[in-house]
Amino acid sequence: DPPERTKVRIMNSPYMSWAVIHLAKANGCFDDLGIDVEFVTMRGIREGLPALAQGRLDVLPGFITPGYVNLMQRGAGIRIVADKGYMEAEGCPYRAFLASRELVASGRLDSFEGLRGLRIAGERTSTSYYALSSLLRAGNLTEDDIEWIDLPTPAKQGALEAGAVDIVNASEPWITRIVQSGAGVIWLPARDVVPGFQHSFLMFGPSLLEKDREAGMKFMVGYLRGVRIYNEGKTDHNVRVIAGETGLEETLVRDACWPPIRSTGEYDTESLLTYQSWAFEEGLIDGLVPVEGFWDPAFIEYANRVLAEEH
Amino acid sequence: MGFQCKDLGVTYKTQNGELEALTDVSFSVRDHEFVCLVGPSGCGKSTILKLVAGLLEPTLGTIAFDTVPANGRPRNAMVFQEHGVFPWMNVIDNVAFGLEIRGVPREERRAIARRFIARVGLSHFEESHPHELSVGMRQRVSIARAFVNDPEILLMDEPFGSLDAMTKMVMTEELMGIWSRQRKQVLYVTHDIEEAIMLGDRILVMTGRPGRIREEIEIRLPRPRDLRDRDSAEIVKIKEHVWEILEEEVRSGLREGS
Amino acid sequence: MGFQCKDLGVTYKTQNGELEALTDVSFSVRDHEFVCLVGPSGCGKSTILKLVAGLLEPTLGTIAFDTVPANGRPRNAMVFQEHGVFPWMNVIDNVAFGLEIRGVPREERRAIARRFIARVGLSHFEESHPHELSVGMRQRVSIARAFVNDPEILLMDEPFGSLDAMTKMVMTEELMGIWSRQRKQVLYVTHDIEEAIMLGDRILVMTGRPGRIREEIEIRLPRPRDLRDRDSAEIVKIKEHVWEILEEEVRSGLREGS
Amino acid sequence: MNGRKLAGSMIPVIPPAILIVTLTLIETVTRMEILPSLFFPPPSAIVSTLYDMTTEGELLDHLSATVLRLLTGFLLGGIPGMILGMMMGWSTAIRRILDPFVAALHPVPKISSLPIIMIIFGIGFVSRTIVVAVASFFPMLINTMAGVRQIHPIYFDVARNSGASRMQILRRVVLPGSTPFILAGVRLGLNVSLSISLAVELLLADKGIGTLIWMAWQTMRIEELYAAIVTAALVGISIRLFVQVMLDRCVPWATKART
Amino acid sequence: MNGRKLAGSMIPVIPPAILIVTLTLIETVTRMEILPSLFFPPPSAIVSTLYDMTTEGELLDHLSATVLRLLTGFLLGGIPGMILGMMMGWSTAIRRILDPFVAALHPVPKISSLPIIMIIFGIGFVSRTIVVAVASFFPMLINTMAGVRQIHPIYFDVARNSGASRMQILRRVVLPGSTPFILAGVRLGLNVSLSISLAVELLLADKGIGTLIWMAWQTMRIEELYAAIVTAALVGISIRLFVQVMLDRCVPWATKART
Ligand SMILES: Nc1ncnc2c1ncn2[C@@H]1O[C@H](COP(=O)(O)OP(=O)(O)OP(=O)(O)O)[C@@H](O)[C@H]1O
Ligand SMILES: Nc1ncnc2c1ncn2[C@@H]1O[C@H](COP(=O)(O)OP(=O)(O)OP(=O)(O)O)[C@@H](O)[C@H]1O
Ligand SMILES: [Mg+2]
Ligand SMILES: [Mg+2]
Repeated sequence: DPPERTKVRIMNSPYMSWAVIHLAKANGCFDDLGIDVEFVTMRGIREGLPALAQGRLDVLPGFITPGYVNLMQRGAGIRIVADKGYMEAEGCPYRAFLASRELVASGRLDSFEGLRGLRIAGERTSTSYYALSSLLRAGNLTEDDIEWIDLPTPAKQGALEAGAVDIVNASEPWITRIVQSGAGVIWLPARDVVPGFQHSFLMFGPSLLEKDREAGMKFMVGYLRGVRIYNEGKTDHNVRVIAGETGLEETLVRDACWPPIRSTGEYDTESLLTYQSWAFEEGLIDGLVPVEGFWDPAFIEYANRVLAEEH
Repeated sequence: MGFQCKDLGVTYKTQNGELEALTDVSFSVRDHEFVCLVGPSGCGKSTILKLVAGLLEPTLGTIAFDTVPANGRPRNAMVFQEHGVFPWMNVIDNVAFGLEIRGVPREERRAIARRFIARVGLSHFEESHPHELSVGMRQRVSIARAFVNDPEILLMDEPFGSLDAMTKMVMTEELMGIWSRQRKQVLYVTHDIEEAIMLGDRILVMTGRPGRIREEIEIRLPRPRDLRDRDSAEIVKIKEHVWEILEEEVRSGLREGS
Repeated sequence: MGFQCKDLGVTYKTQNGELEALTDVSFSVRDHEFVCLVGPSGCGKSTILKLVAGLLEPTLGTIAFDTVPANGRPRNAMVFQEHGVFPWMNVIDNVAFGLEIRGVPREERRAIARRFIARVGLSHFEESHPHELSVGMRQRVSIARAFVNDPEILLMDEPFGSLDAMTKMVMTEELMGIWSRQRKQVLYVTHDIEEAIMLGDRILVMTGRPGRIREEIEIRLPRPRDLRDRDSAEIVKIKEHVWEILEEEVRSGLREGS
Repeated sequence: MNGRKLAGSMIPVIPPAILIVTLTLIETVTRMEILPSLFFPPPSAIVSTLYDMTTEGELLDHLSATVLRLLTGFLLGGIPGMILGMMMGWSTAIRRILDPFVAALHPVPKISSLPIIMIIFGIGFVSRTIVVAVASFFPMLINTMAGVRQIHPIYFDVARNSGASRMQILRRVVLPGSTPFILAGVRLGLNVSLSISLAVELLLADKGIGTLIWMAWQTMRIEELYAAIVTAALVGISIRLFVQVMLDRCVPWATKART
Repeated sequence: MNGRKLAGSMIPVIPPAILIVTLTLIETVTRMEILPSLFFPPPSAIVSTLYDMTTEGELLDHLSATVLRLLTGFLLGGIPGMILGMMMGWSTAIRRILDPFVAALHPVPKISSLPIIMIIFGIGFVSRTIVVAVASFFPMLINTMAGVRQIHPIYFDVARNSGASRMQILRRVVLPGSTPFILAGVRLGLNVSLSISLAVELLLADKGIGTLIWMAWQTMRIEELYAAIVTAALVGISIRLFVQVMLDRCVPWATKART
């Protein structure tokens, strides 16, 4: 008798940072656990957060935004349950500041003073903005000293090429694309500004946190299996799956930086506390959420036990 | 079976203030009576017809009808001075409109409409739309539509004004036939004094604006009347009388600029 | 200074195929001549006027004018059967429209318009919009507009059809005054045979559809003419003749359904 | 045939001629790489991409998803809009009561209120359709209302004089009398519905021309991007042809002359 | 005063009454937490947020940025749309030539072509304004065109008979004759411009109601989100009042009766 199957609705986006989920699903990591993953395609977590809080989505792979903090601050039943990407001190940069080769070569960017008056493009989404803000703080500058330009990602490359902006903040695969097109070079990886930053994670909503924790546990087992496959690196198989799910060329996927994910799913809570104090000073959040208010380790603990037994 | 208008007054609100169109209008139309309404241009004839038709609320006064119309049959049908032929319907649908409203089945109402269309001489144009007709042809559509409705009261606002003399005569004969066969009241606006005398049991002559009934003239000529009698002393007398009233009203209107 | 129409033919394209409205229409209007056009409803009178006005291209035939209009002055002005008073302009702007087009300064054109508005008895309504006027009042606006334009050729399509007998007489006097003072050609559509005889130098009597000129009748009565003369043998003869033609045309039209 | 008629008979060939000239011009300019070829592929490349996408069947899938969304949304929004527009155009009382609400709701940004709609109606088909429906509701309502208000009052008088009920007046006077403006509303509404369908697909669908556009952006396949946009344009041309046919069939009287 | 007139005089108070009743209802429901208060704040909380935002001056800043963008875009798009619409409504030849292009361009999704527009026109004011202008161009064009086509041909005849030049016909017949539909287009166009302004601000502005909405989403400050949307609704009501005043002033003849 096959076990009763549980449906888990998970927000899907064809971004590189969804790679783990795509790999896990493609490799059937959930199948023998009785979990059926249903993808709900959306563009960003802005749309997904309320759905998660209302129990219309069960799992939201996401990145940190002030809205997430504010929602938990107000008692929404959502928690971070696993790592999905952080900024490693060494290795390739998943997010970076890029500038034209000439600007970097000129040496102007070697001192913070050189930033004054430059046009810097990014999105006021937290990570991009957090990196910039941290950069400026490190140099005792404020946002008034530069010109911040909000740009949709696809326009960044053209803007840099046309000289409409001086510096852009981008993530993969845009970094590789910009570099390969010759429009710009990496000037400063974001990890140098916000080292170790936990930019990406997996969230559960009330349906898995409260109603059906067991399903959450099982899902996590599948997820961590996916992480292990991901950590095998740029194997042909992995490249093909990710390229297939995101629609990117395989060469681009292969050339791009894959951010590291801890195979235990362990999450650096310290990083989020630092982020919160920054966001609070910026007036983006209404209060600080303590660790137990945003992080629920029970799921990875269970999954790690199961996976340890398997081996 | 007639109706009585009592102390009717109408004041239009316009951009340049109020305009008193009618004042103290009282008259009645008796059962099976043919009443003509003549008066200077702009004196309120069309306004009176709209009041009787219930399309306009009088500012003052009341209208009382002797009977409630039998089921289905409309109390009145109006031939509008501006024809009001629906541009989005072809001729036959325009003429059959009243029957459609009363729920007469399609084939039946088209058959009836066809009969009346033939009588106004438009059989070739049953399927035409109004913009393909001449002005007089549109007026005939509007006449046929009113006849088809077969009301108790026929309200006709210069119904034959856009027709040539001969077609007008044919239509007049048609009207007199319908009126004498079926008991109807007719309130008939015309600019043609001779026509009023030939058709009416009574003529109401109006003053200039604000319109009042200045005089009621009973026409006691035997029917059927003949246009060629028009030089009889009686007719000439009435004609000259109406003419004098009109002249006085129009001249004084023109003097004061309306 | 007149104009000649030669072998004019008009065929309208309609939803139900082609409709021949005019065929073989030839006539000319001489300098300072007053020509009346009578014919059964729907025979193509308005169509002829539109051809002369250049608002419609004939399917066949040509129209030749003897002169080119002097600068500014329009060749023709038309009183449309449907009035065509602009709903978005008040009375004075409607009447002054032709002058505005010719670039006459505002105050000057308003002064001229005001004079003509007074003559058609609408001084109280200078600032009113057309929807606040009765049908006859709108027709007078349209008449004043044409008079103001002071053209070489006046084209009038039943210009006084919506006016009471007395107002009509006043307007007719006005027209005759203008026509006799200023050398103009007038082409005048009317349904009233007596009116045609009283006004015209010539009457063109048309057949039913497709319209042709069936007969041209010269009226050799001295001017000014008097309506009260209408029982003179000459007039009666013409009247009866026209009447007979019309009767024949209309009866045959009615028989075959228009 | 005189010169004017000859010129008139040339009209149908002018738009294609303009199109061909423009495309040739762009082709030349892009081939000469005057514009950055990364963002400005030559039209021939776009056409061939379009051809490939069609033969692979993918395009038709996306197209039919979008058209379905568009039509469902339009019917759900446009028809209520038309009915309400007729009521509001006809009755001053209804207009005065409802117009403030219409005015307040109309500018509420459709796409940016999608999150709220998702909060209220969930993340499924319903929310997506509601956004598209709302978008076509307003052009239909406002145009129908204006259309009804321009019907000459005499036609209402004639209908009332024939004893027509409110329903009959609606069907036989209000509806046909405002058809030209309803059709202008249909054209606007369908186009807005299309735009919003695309935007919704961009945000959260997994199928449709909008998804195609977004995927093309995301993967920087510029030919596909243009091919998707050309497909949207073709839908727009179909909408216009449809409205044109309706105009010719339903209101020959209005485009020629009116009594 | 009879019953009917009395009822008529009540009309102006009905919309506020409906509003008050609805708000009271929502207030009760949300206070009773029948709906999750996280996403459904009571109206009173929204009003007080609105008040705070206004007194802090922040709201007015954003509002004026949006209104400026909206008006600039509308003028740049709506007026050409109106002029082209007049030409296309008037001349069958021009309509036949241009309409296919209008039909093809209309559905091209405004917002998702923003990146292309930014590539062509840069990232500044111009790109943002073009998107808004294009959005208001089409409703104005299509409504004006429909408006011109419904003008009874006799008025063109009268004008030509008076010797009017094309320019004079345009000014004295085409323009006034289509005003009711131009104004319906203005209403639609202004609202679309507003929606698109907000969407553009959502994407890339640093000021405006759209930015406010976006920031509120980003930070999940739901009261601010609703407050921003209410502000957009108020702009919509102002648009309607403006169009109403224009209607009453410019076309008293059209709303009452026509010759
Ligand atoms: N809707 C309206 N708004 C304002 N005033 C109006 C309106 N309808 C008619 N009037 C005015 O009321 C008066 C009477 O108009 P009505 O149409 O009844 O005259 P009438 O006797 O039928 O004239 P005619 O013989 O010219 O048709 C006129 O002075 C006219 O200006
Ligand atoms: N726009 C049109 N399209 C199609 N047919 C038309 C059009 N205008 C007129 N006709 C037809 O042409 C014929 C002549 O019309 P016209 O208006 O010239 O007649 P008329 O002599 O002025 O009639 P009336 O005395 O009734 O005004 C009619 O049979 C009419 O049906
Ligand atoms: Mg009247
Ligand atoms: Mg005629």
